[in-house]
Formats: sequence, C-alpha cells, structure tokens
Amino acid sequence: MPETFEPKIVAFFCNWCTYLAADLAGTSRIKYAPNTRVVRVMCSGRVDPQFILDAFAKGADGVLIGGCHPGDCHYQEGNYKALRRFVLLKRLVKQMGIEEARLRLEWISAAEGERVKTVVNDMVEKLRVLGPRVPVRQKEVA
Amino acid sequence: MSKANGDIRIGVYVCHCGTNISAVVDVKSLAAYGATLPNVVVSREYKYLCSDPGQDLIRQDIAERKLNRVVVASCSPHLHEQTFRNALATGGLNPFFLQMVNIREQDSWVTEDKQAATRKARDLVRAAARRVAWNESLERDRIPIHPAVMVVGGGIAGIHAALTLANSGKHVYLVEREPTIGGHMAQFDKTFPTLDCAACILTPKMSAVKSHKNITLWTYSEVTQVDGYVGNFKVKVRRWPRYIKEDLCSGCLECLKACVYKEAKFPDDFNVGLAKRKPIYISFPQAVPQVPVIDPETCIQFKSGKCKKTCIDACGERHAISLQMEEKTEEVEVGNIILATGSQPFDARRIPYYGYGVYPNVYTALEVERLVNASGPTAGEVVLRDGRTPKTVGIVHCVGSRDENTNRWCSRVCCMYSLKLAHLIKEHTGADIFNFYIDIRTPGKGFEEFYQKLLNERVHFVRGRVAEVTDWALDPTEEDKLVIRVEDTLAGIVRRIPVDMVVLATGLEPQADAEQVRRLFNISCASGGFFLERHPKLAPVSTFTDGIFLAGCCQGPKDIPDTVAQAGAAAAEALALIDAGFVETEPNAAYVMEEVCSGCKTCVAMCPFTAIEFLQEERKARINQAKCKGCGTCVAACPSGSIYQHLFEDRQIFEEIEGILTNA
Amino acid sequence: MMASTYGYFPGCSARGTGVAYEESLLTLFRLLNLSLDELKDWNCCGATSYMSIDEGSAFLLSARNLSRARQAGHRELVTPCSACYLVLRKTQDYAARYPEIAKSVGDSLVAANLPPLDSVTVRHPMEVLYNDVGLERIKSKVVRHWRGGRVACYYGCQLVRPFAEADRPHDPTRMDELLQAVGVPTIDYSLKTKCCGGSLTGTIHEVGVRLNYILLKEAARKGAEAIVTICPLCQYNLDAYQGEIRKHAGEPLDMPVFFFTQILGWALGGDARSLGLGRAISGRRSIEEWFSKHAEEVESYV
Amino acid sequence: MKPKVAFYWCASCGGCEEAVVDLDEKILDVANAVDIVFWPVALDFKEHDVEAMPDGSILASFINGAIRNSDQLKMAKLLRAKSQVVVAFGVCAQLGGIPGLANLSDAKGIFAEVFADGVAPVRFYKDNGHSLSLPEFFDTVVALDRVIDVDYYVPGCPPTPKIIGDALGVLLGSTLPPKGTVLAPDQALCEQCPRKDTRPEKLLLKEFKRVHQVVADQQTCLLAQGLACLGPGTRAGCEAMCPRGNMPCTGCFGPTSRVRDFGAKALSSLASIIDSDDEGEIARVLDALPDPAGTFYRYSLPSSLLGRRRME
Amino acid sequence: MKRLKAFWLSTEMRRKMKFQREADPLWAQKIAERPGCEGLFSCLQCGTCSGTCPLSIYMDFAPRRIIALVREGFKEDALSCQTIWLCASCYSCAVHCPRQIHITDVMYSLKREAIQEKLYPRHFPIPVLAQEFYKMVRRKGRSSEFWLVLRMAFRTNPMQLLGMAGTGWQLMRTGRLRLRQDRIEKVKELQSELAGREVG
Repeated sequence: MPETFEPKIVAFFCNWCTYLAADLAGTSRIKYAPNTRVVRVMCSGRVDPQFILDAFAKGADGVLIGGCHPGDCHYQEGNYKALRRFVLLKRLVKQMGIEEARLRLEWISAAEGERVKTVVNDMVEKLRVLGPRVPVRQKEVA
Repeated sequence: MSKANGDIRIGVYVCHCGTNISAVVDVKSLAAYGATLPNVVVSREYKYLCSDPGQDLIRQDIAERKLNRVVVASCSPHLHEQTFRNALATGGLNPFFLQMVNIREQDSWVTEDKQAATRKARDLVRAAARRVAWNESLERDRIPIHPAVMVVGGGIAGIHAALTLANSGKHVYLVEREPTIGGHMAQFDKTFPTLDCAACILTPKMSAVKSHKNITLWTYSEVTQVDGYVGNFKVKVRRWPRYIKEDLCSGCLECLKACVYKEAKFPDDFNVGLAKRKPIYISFPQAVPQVPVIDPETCIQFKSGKCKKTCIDACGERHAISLQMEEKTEEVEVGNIILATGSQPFDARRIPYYGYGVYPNVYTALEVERLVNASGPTAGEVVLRDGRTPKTVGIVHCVGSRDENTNRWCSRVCCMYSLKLAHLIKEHTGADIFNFYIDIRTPGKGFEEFYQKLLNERVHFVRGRVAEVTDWALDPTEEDKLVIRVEDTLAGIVRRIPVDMVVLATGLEPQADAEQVRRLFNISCASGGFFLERHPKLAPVSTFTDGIFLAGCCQGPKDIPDTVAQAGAAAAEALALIDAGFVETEPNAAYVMEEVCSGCKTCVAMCPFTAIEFLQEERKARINQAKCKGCGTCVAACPSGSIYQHLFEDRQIFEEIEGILTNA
Repeated sequence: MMASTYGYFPGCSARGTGVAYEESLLTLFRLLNLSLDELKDWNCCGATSYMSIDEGSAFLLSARNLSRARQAGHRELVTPCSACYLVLRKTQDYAARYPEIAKSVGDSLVAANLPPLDSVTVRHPMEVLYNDVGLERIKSKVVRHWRGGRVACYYGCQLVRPFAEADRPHDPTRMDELLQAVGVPTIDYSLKTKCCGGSLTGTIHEVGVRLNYILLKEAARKGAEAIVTICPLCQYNLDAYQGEIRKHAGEPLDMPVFFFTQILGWALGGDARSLGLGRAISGRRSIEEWFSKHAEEVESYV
Repeated sequence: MKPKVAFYWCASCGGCEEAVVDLDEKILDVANAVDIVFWPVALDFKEHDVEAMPDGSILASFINGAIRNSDQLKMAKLLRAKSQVVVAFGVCAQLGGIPGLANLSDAKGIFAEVFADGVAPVRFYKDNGHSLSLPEFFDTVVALDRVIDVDYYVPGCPPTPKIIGDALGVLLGSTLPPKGTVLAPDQALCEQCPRKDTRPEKLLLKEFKRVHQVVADQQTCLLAQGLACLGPGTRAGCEAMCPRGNMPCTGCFGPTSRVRDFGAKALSSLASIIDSDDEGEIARVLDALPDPAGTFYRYSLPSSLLGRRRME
Repeated sequence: MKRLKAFWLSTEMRRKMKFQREADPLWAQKIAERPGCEGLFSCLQCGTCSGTCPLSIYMDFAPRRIIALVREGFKEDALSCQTIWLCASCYSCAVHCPRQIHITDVMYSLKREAIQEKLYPRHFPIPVLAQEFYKMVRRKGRSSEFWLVLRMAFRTNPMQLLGMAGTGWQLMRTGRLRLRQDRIEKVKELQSELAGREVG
C-alpha cells in the first residue's frame, strides 16, 4: 500500500467518445494517474444510477462518467439522458453525505486524449484532499 | 455466483504485446494472479496473442481444457476484439463468451509506476473474469447493403472515388457544393514535383465523371440530412437553382457574351478575387458541367426586375435559362457514403504581423497559383497589383502551421508548393527569391530531388521563421519595399531583407463548416477539426460510423498523390461491403421482458430511433431488434428493470463493478 | 456604464519624469466626471528591474497594492504606467496559474494581516476611456478642434503584451480611435508596438537612444507631426533625447511627444497648465497652435 | 392442533397491526385456522411465554417494523428461533420503511432534533435503589432481513387486506413458494392502474408539480399531469389505491425483483423524461423535487445500496 | 574558450568547442520547472524571438541561442552573457513565439540565477541598476529615478554623469526631476514582509 492515499475511481466511459479518448491518450503515450478503472458502456445513457450507487457502496472513492459532448452523441441523445439523471443523482448523493467532487460527469470527445489526463489527474487530486471514503456498510448495527 | 450461470470454465490470457505491455505491467505475476480467480481453469501470458500461435493457444485450451469463457488482457477492444472473437468462433466457442481487458492503451501506455500499472491490470482482469461468467451465447444479425454509394465533395478525391466505384458498375451520387467539380486542384497551375500541369491531368477525369453512365452528378448542391445506418442510408440533398437547365444548356456560353454587363465587375471566387466575373458566369473554361450559373445577388433582373434579359434572347429556342427555377431537394438511398469535403486555406489575416490585407503586395500562395496559371487572371504573368514585375520575392513558410497561436499541425504540402512556386516565379520573372523556412520537409517520391534542383537554381533558403513583414524603412534601399525581418538561424544573425512581393505559404485547415458536416454524418473530429479516422494505421479511411468513409484533405492535409490513393482506398472499402452484400451487426440490442413489463411507456420516449413500439392490445412495450442501435438508454430508464441489453446486462456490469472493487 | 470611482495607482514615475501624465490624467478624468481615488501609501509595483533580482517578493510588492485596493473597497484599480499595469496583472495571472506563488504571496499577506489578493481588475486609462466612457460620449464633449497635422499613436510594448487586455497585442487601435474621436488624424504607424528600450537610455545609453531615434524617424517619415504615448517611460525616452539625436544623426528633429491624456484633455477644454503641457522638452510649441482658438464659440454649439 | 402463529411489532407506526384488524370478518377465519400464541398489541402474552416455547414450535411469525433498537433486535432473534417461517410484514420490515429515513441522521442527531433543549432520555437511570434502563438506540435503522433470516415478504404501508389474504392463502396452502419471495405480483403498479392508458406514448415533462399545488384530474395519468408518481417503478399489489384516490404513488410496495435500488431506478426513470437538454434548465425543473432522498427512498433507505447517510 | 598560441601561427586562435561534461542537464531541467519556463523544451529553434526582439541585434547570443544553450545545460554561457540583461522585457518574443514559450520569463529566471551565482558581467550597468533599484525599493518602498541613476553611475562609471547633466537640467527646468526620495509610511511593515526573502 503506497503511503500517499491512492483513490480508486470507477469510470463509466462511452464506447464512441470518452473510451476512444482514453485509447488516444494511450496511443499518444500521455501519462496520467493510474487510479481509474474503466467500465466500457456503449453510451453514457446506459449508465444506470444503480451502477454509481453500487460503486460507492462497494467502496469506490469516486465515480467518473464520460460521454460525448452535447450534440455529438453517437446515439444522438443518450448523453442528454445521462445529464438529466446526473443532475438529480448529484443532489441525492449529496444528501447521502457524499462530497460533490466524488461524482463527476465529463464530456470528452474521441479527439481529447489530453483532456482524459487533465480530468483524471484533477479528480485524483481532489479525492486525495478528501481522503478515503468510509464505506457506509462498515458503520452499522449487528 | 458462478453456478448461477452454469458450470463456468474461464481461460485468462495476458498479452505482452512485445514489450508494449510487459515493459510496464508485470505480465508473469498478472497471469499467475489470473489463475487464482474463481472459475479460472487456465491462465497464461504470451508474447503476441493476436498472432496465429497466440490464437491457437486459446483454441487449444478451449478444446483440451473445455473452456467456455475467455478473458484476453491485451489492447483496446476497438483494435482486436474482432480478432479474438474469431479465435473463439474458430475454436468452437460462441464468440461472445469473450471479455477483453484493455491493459495497453488504458494502462501500460499511460502509466509510469509499474506497480500501480500492475495493480490496475489485476483489478481489471478480476472484473473481467467476474463479468465474463455472465456473458451469454449470442448471434449476429445481417443487414443487406444497398449497392449505391454517395460521394460528398467533387475535388480530386471525390472524383477519383466516384470513378473507381462507377467503373466497377456501382451507381454513384456525386454531390458538389460549387457550380463545378474540380476543387482546389483545378485552381493550381503545375503540380509538384513533376511540374505536370494540373488541368492536363484533372480535366479528363472531370469530363469522365460527366459522361459516366453510373454517376449522377449534382453540382451546386449540398447534403442536408442523413438518416439510417450502414447498408441503407437515406440522404437528402438540397440543389440550389442555377437558373439554367442543365439538360437543355449546350454550353455555348452565348449568354455570357450577351449579358447586359459588358465588363465583368464582380469578384471572382475561383480566381480568389484577383479577377472579375459577370452575374452570369462559368467558374472556368473547363468547368464541369459546362453550364453557367446566374448569381441572383448581382443579376439586375433579380435585384430590380428591370433587365433586358439579353441572356435569354441569346439562348434562343433552347430555353435553357429559367429565372423561375427554384431550389429543390432530392432524396436517395445509398449503402455507403464517402466524404471528400476537402480543406480550406488558412486565413492569413489571422497573423497581423505578416501584413496580409494591409500591404497590397503581400499575397497568399493560392493567389499566386492563379497568377502563375496560364488560364489565370494575368494569363500566367506574375505581376504585382500595381502592374510592376517583382524583382525580389520572399516566400514565408509555415503561415498558419506549426504555430500554437493558430494551427499546431504541419500542413504537409506547403514546403513543396513553396518550392514549386519559387521555381515558377523565377521561371516567369527571373526574380531573386528567398524562402524563409523552419524545416524543409520533402519526404515524398522525387521531392528531395526537386529541393536540390531549386538550390541549384540559386533560390535563397534562409532558415528562420519570419518575425514580421513591415513597411518601415531603416535606410534608402528599403524605401517603398516590404521589409522581411528574420533571424537567419544558420548564420546566427538577424537580417532585414527588402522585397517587392511577399508570398505567404498558408497552411491547410478544416472547412469552415466541418463541424456541421461532422454532426450531419455523425462522425468524430480529431483535435484541430479534421475528420477522425477509425484507426490511424489499420483503418485510415474508415470512421467510427460504419459505412461512412473518408478521402482526401477532410481527414488531414495531404498532397494529390496521397489524396488519390486514399480516395481509391475509400472506394475499395465501400466496394468490399457492397460485394459482401451484407454487414453483421453487433448483437447488443435491448429487449423487453414482456411478461413483466407493466406498460408504463417510460422507454418509448427514450429512443431517438423509434425502435420501441407500444403494443396496443398487449399494452406492453416491444423493441424492434433491427432498429435498435444498442445504446442502452432505455435499459437505464426502465423503472421496473424490465428492459435488458445483450452484451451489457445489468448483471454483467454489476459483476464488473464488484470485481473492480473487491480488494485482492 | 461601470463604477465611476476607480482606485488609482500612480506608479513611481508619476512623481518624477512622468508628472505631466498624472496631471493630465487627473484633469481629463475630472472633465469626464470620473473620480480617481489614490491608493493610500502605495508602494513600487516590483517592476522589471526588481523582478530581475527577486521574483517572489516582486509579486508580493504587487500583491500588497492589489490587496490594499480591495481593503479600500475598490473592484477596479487604474494605473497609467504600462510597466505597473503589466506587473500588477502578471502577479494576478501567475498567482492564478501557479499554486506555489499563490501560497507564498497569500501567506505573506495574511502575516501582514492584509486581506487576501482578491478580485481587483487592473485597468489602464486608455481602455477605461474606450470601454467605460465610450467614443460617442467623448466626441460629444469636444470643445476645441484640432487644426494640426497627423500624429503617430505609439502604444509601446508592455500595455499590449501577454497579461494585458487593454487592446489587441499585434495591432492595437484604441488610442487611434480615441484621438480620431476628438478629431485628431493619426498615421498608420508600423512601429506602434515596438519597444522604446525602457531604462536602456539610462544604462546602455547609445542603444537606448538609437531605438528612440528609429521610432521618431519612422514617425516623421510617415508624415506624423507629433507622437502620442500612453506610457511615462516611452514619453520620457522619446522626448528627452531628441537634442542628442539632432547632434549625432544630424537630423532636423524636434517632434512633440504628448501623453494621449494631454490631447484628449485639451480637446475637452482643460487648460494647458493643469494638463502639464509646459513640461515638454522637445517640440515646445504652444498647444494652441494645434487646436482652434475659438474654444468658446465652439462650446456654444455643443 | 391448529398451527401456531405470532405477530410482533418492531419500529413501525402500528399501521400494520391495524391492517391485520382491517381483515374484519376474515380475521375470524384466520383465528379459526390458526392459534395465535403471541400478539402484544392484542393479546396478553409476555416475552417469557415465548422464551418458554420450544424452538421451531411456531409455524409462522409475522414481524412488522424495522430494527432500530436493541430490544427489537432481541425479539426478532427470539422469534426467529421459535418459528419455522418468518414473514417480514409490511414495508418497514421488508425495506426499512418510513423509520428508515432516520438513516439520513444518526442517534445523536435525532435526539438533538427531537428533544431539542428538553430532557434527553438516558439509557440507565438509578434513584434510591430503583433503576430503569432503556434499550440501546442504534445509529442505523435496518430492515428485518439484515438481522435475521427472513422467509417471505409482505410489502406495503400497510399491506392491503387483499395482499394479506393472498399471503395467508399461500402460506397455508400446500406448496410454499421459494424462500425470499415477495408475496405480491412482480410487475410495476401501472399494470393495475386505471389511468394506465391515459399516459401519452412519448411523455416528456417541462415541470414537476407537487400535490398541494394542483387538484389532479381524476382520470388521466398523474405523471402526465406533472405529479411525481412512482407507480412505474413500484411493485403492483395495492390495486393502485393512491392513484384511485387521486394521489400519486409514493412507492410503499417497493421495487420489483429486477431492481436492486428502488430510489436509484425511480430517480433514473423520472429524470429521464425531463424535457430539456440544458443543465441549468434541468436543474430548475428538478427544484420541484426539493428532497430527492425523501422522495425516492421514502420506504427503502435502509435497504438501498448506500443504506444510510455517511456518518461523520 | 581556450586561447592557444602555436608557434607556426602568426595570429592568435580561439578554440570553440564544448565538451559534454560541461553540460548540466539537471540545471536545464531545474530552469524548465520554474514558473513561466515550462515551454523551454518545446522550442523548435525557429528564431522568431530573435527576429522580433528589438535588442537581439546587440546581444552576444540572440534569444533563440539562449534557449538552445539553456536546454542543453550550458549554464556558464547562459548566465554570464549580456543578453539576458539587455532584455528590456517588452514581451514581443512571448506574443510571437509559435510555441507560446514565455521567453521573457526565461530571461528573468536566468537574470536571477546569474545574480545568485554571481555570474553576471561585473561592470555591466544593467545588473548594477537592477540591484540598486532592488535595494532602494526594499529600503524606501518606492524608487526615485534621480537617486537610482546617481547610484548606478557611481558603481559603474561616474564620468557618464557629465553626459547626463544636459538632460538633467532639462528635466529640472520642466519640473520633472524630483530630488526628494519618496518613502512610504508603512516602510517598516513592508520590510518585515520582505524579510527573509533577501536575494543576491
């Protein structure tokens, strides 16, 4: 275990933009924090809020959703659905005492390998400041 | 959990990818770790899994170790998922029992810390092993391919692609925005490095297009809407009225002579403003089609309605001119689309300190192309706007290229066309010519030889990016001249060089409306705005949207040879699909568990492809498998969890998350 | 229309060679009933020379002034000196871009119990006149009309460089537009953003003087009868060494070098004294020659 | 002899007890069919009577209410031991229910809130030789199956007479359903809603309304009228009582078996139909749902994926 | 640069060569990490900076060559040259550079380095002026042109004052020469803030 806290980020990347951006970052050998674990979905619209809460419940320090820029969705509108759910989910998650910075939605196009780096590094920085999440399940009765 | 889905026997395969992965990720320990995971019966690492022996390894284990699930930890699924699915299929296993783990693009290539990289790989393999247990056996659907092809853009790329397809007997719709095809190449005089005349090699192809029975040519037209998907796109094309009936016009051009404007007096786009044209005009003598256009902006009849309409009289009983002509829309079905929408030259005004638009004797390269062109405004004479012949000429390279303040990329063609123009100007005027360059790039066939030729022609080459083009004079020899201030980096001195004419070698950039076009065809742009190819090496003319291909400068700056080669490749890709007759789709469609659907209709509004229909008598939703594109938005929206998605079942994703987060 | 009271940071040279700039600036702003509230006990901005020795504390010097401005309740701090303008802005820019700088500066401010380096916009009079007052309003207030020839607007370097927002870096035009608004014709002056050498005239004298010689000569060559500046140091350099240039280059050079505030101020009815017009070294012709004498009757029309 | 059954009441409002009584004349059939050995709210049996029974001697215990203190925990474990079948009766026992909303706070927070600056209860109290003690009050409320093994669930707040009747029928019937079954249809409520057909096929909402703001039309789909009706995500079984009473469904029957987190799913489906693609606009529309947790987890917070608010 | 006088040569020759051991790549790295110097290694040696610099024509190494020297780690040459001091920080290079390198800030870093390492050209007036300016501001909180020039002159070549007399008189006449040295009220506070930051 490294002495500096290494947050674990579960990232849901859409197949057509953000996942490709992450691939591009690779082919361009852009180095960024190794803290993300990408779950590939066809569209950010597929990301069921259950997935996000499940990730938090199982101890993820942060959840990152990556989709195509507004208007660029490979499926025309999926990213808007993702946005609508995200806005509401963010409020719920806040009520559940999970800090803003832990849940993030980013539009990253297939061309923006560099942006994957900036977003991930920035998120890792913020999560380091917040420190590890105590998975709620541990603090319970019986 | 495994039992829940039958007896699971997983094989885990870790690829070194030479040293691409193994140099950062500890593949040995990773494979060893894989072996410890539940349901894993075999776990191996291998140098190149995508190679035949690599795939055999997998096929063997399927046969001998009775594997029914396979996890491959290697590169991005976008690169080799297909390869390994085939391996499974040929090994006698349903290809969709494969789960890929991306430990190259998204791990070894982006991580410095080896331990961290290996940790990441372990998590991902663990997740995949859990997920794959829930993968199911699936079948692909086949979509028939409509044999017709649409080519968008009538430059050399579009022309070549169209002809290639047409010659193989496929019908082609060639759509061009301008009144004529030919694109930028038609504006050039000679082409580097062979100096053969552009017109001589282009115009025959242009007329071939016109006369080809398999090509429907729509000039002065624009694609406005694209629906459907690979195999059967429905495309709407807007055709602006040119006020002259193509089928009736014989191209005699009498109407031009007859126009009430005796003198041409409106800026001529084709000659980049260096010449004038009449309200009724033809772009250039060899234009295809040989049909004039009337510009309603400048035509008296359109502006005031008080014109003698001498053009109509001149046309006589042909009645080809019809001022009532209206815009119309064509709608066609095609199986594939080739985008050859080209690029535009960088606007030199964006670099004020080079004085374009301020000092009349600063020209862009394209303007000079017209000046040196025999059929150009000066009939090939290189003269300044004030009629003088330049005695000294400075050619400034990398204008709007390799510059973080404008465009970052190298435009690839400027070095060579600058050399070409240097040669031509010297040939025409005998002027003393200075090239100001950062690096001379001559990687093409015969390019370096051409560079050598120019050195021998005593053209000056000053290595240094020009700091400014200015008119302030420090001594009498600089009076009334343009002074180029530059560091001669090789001599290590700052120089002031007075010249009569400055040529700005402007770079290439995406068309102004590339962004709209991209959205229209639902493809991506690379940084910089050129269209993004599916893979820079392995799929250079494909896009991430099946059935849409790229040719020419819309994909990135390139010269004519490369453009033509790419156009051919794009045509071949389209032909491959057409001749196969069908494409197989990814079986990732969503489906409704009708017996438990409560018919709340939430999903119906989710689908942009109207794939979800509400069955009136059953009062339940149903998803049309052919129409569904597999985004899964409805799955996430279904409030009672009654919609599922092949390849991306909730269960599979939950397992993946669990796998990532269960510490081990 | 923005707040018409601005914080005011004169800069050291305003109390020396650039005194005429401050005089004319204050007069002009009074004529436009904008008030400038001088920063209490302001200190050196930490300009070029200082920064060459120690950047960290240079930023701190700027930060003090900025945070003082906040303390005095100002959102906007006007400084006429290009160097001060650039350094103050650079400080903000670097504090924003580099956490380490933000921290070291921030800590020192806290230590000196000053408010944190808060959002104060550093502005230059030229851009204030252009944006907040506007050409139209200035036009409407003209009471004296220009009769002289064309002038060269010289912006100098630092006002339009990286950290600035005063105008376009490669071809600024706002000073020209302001002067044209009061009826003063300007030449198109290719050297308008070339450097005057700053303190070079005091150190490597010959080099400094040559730079200014080029500026003056080109202005003359383009038919300018005067140069108008926006920076105290530029004005000093261009103004003070013409005699020397006459001697060495043998050029018949005696060109007035105004501050743009002097021209505008006079056009709007300020008097020569309060505009510091008597403080010129070169081209000491009386300002009346440049403007119509019939100010009064013109006034009656306005 | 008649099979023995027990009823017990943990953290709940007592509505579930009422529901049993609401069976009216049917209660007699029940009474005839079974022998009620423990029912604190109605019959005078004591804890030690239960302790005295041999393990497994009770056929079925119907436990309602969530677990939020040590006494309830003890009783739940006791009844588990004595019973062959334990039925989580009502949504509180099933998912945590209304009391479960306490998980947005914790013991300290709640006491501070409830007893404000009044006298806060102490667990142990001694006074000249006499001593009193209160059960431990947990920070976190949990559903019954988090503390003991539960065989069946009867959803609802409270379970409707029909549901109870059916449940009893099933339990007394010859073949028992698989363990863990929720004794209600595994479909969403729209199926039973009289307004179902009035929902337009493509429903998108520009705004949400709150019940006190509008008098809803009697016929048309409440969601279509802008009321945040959770029927589409809620298990059927109540015959759409609330919608019939012109009130939107609040989800007391919990999710279907295919949904892991009722709130997350309900939230997802509701947000998905907002008719805007602009973040600001979306946020504005959602301001009409000021308390997401309370809205979507009204009955299921303890059994949601997160279970409770993170404790500082 | 080693001078050598060979018997068969009538004139003195200079050997211009660098041994790699003279290079200090770590130092280059250090400079590149300074605020404003990030772009250092992205320089493509196009010479725009030198071309646009109003003073490059007087420099021993034009800006482009300074960048080249720095990133190859030739500390000695980069710090002991006059170039960095001739930079009047007009930022022309910075706004023209096609790699958006803040060359002016690189120059600043080098100046500071040169002062710390005591490598700056001793009697070259500019660093002297800078140091005097620095001291003055630390002492008084403001600068005074008059005293500044005076001090600088004394430390370099007092004779030049004669040359300045004319201009001085002109300024006096027009009331632009302020003999009194301003001093801010809270100068103590200022000094305490600057304390512990002395350099050079």
